[in-house]
Amino acid sequence: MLKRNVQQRHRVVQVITKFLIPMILLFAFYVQFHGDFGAGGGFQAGVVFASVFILHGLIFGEARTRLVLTPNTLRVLMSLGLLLYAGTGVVSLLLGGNYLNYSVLLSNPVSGQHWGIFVVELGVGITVAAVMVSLFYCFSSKRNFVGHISHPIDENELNSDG
Amino acid sequence: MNVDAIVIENIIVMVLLTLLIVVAVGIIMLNDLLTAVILSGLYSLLSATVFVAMDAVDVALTEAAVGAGISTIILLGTLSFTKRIQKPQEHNNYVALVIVCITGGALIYGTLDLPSYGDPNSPANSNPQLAQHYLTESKKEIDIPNVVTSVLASYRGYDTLGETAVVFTAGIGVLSLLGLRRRRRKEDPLLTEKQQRKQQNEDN
Amino acid sequence: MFLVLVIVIVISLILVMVRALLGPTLYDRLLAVNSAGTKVVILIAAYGFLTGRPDFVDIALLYALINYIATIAVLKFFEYGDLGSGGYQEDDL
Amino acid sequence: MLLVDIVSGVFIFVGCLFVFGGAVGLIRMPDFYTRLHAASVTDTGGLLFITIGLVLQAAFVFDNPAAAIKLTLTIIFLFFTAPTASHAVAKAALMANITPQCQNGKSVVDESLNSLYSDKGKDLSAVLMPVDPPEIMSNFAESKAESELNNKDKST
Repeated sequence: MLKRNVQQRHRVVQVITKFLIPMILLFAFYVQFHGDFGAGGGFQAGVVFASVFILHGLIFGEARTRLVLTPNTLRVLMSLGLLLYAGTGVVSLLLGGNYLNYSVLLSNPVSGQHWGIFVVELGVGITVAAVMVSLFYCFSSKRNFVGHISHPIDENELNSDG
Repeated sequence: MNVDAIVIENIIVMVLLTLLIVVAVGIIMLNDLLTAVILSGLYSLLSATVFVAMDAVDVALTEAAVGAGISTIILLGTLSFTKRIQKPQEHNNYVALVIVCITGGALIYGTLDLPSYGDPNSPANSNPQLAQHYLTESKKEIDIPNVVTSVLASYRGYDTLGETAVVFTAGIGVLSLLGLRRRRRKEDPLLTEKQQRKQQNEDN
Repeated sequence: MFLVLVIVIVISLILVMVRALLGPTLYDRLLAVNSAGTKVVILIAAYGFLTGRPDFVDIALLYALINYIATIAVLKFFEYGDLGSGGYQEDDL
Repeated sequence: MLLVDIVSGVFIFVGCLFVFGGAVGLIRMPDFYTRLHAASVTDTGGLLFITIGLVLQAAFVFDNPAAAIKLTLTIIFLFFTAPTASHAVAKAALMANITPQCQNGKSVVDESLNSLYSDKGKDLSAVLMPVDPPEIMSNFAESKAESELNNKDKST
């Protein structure tokens, strides 16, 4: 392995990433809220939203991402999304309909369906995003006490493979 | 759309599917796991293109986001727990090869009974109670242009609730195995004292 | 016109894939996959025009953004052996 | 309408040339850096021309301004991400001591520096390896020896 030296600086990547992060966030919101009209929905939006934080963690270090989105927040969000989904069903039960029947949410059944789908997709998005980011937190910090230290990567070993 | 265009689209889909098989064989043949991860990214790129060609846009969007982005990153995270080069094979598994070939052949034989792609006479499409109801009444009942969303979130709300619970459970499972607590790293010198204290509080 | 475009891109995709499977170093493979990502973006965009419904350019737009993340992740893993280290942060900002 | 078809057709044709040339270059070029050069042609030139052609078609033939705007955004994003990714790959390859080669197998850097500095008596290694040349070289040699050992292990 080479010693880390002056060349090991990634200013170009950092600057471009700073520009890209808000764009990808905006696109995630577009996928989330435009899913009724085009391709997309909660699951895809959650994944894109999570990939923003993963990109930040890759470029600026995972420790800094943990300051933005703390693990405790993730635990809360993960459950909150599922509760939002299930709670919509409970609300529709209380209003006199079947479980997850959004038509009773508002006086007009069609707009009740609109709002029901909106809330449900939001719940899916929140859960998926929180789970994905916490998966990244888990996998990005390798544990040395698992049994072996991850060996340094050797390029010549790579060149010799078949 | 005339017949020629349909034939050409079929040819393009066939070529893309062939490329998928070639990439899959390549992933099996290489013994460098990092290369396998990179090639699996290529695999999901191609399969998303196949989904677009077959008009399954929502699936293609999912494949683009999950297959190319997240799953590559999680596979890399898994690689950081293990070694990068596959263990050399010491014995030949011809029996396993024969069994796998027989199973694959049986599966392919089973697919011959399925209705062909886009067949209007298949049971799912010709059943007037369900599929036609979704397609025709969705406009009146839910009034959302994307029928996929209305089926997923409203008509089949229980299924999606179950899927969300599965994602949640998977997250909980990984958290209980690996934990969210931060590995002790060299402290980041650029953070302020307050931030460092916050991190240490989280660790404890 | 769109048909020629799609066919040319599919042929280039095959060529790039050969490089990704043969590539002597990991960087060649990574470069080939990155280039294949760009071609897939164009292919998805062009396919909508071929079928006469250019409504699904969203996927192409998403690919343009996601492909970058995957490349950066592989490079970071390859250089540091760890996805979460603050190695890229050695530089003062 | 005909004019738009002709203009966008020309754009798409030029873009196809770029894409195909880049793909052939990726196969035919001898070493990594030249392949990088070929791939960048696809990422910038081919993408730009093809997408401009598609934008013209979307805006004027298909009457779909939303698709035209999204395609324009695709151009902008890919013009930021693709060269950055190429830059990162090239930098990582340089860090991994992959030196540019020319066709007779010698390093291009060696040859050009030889022709520049051989008569002036400057120290070649200092120019080639700005930081700690002996250390880097020894590390490289060590890793090479290790890999040879590994190969022997594999073969036996």
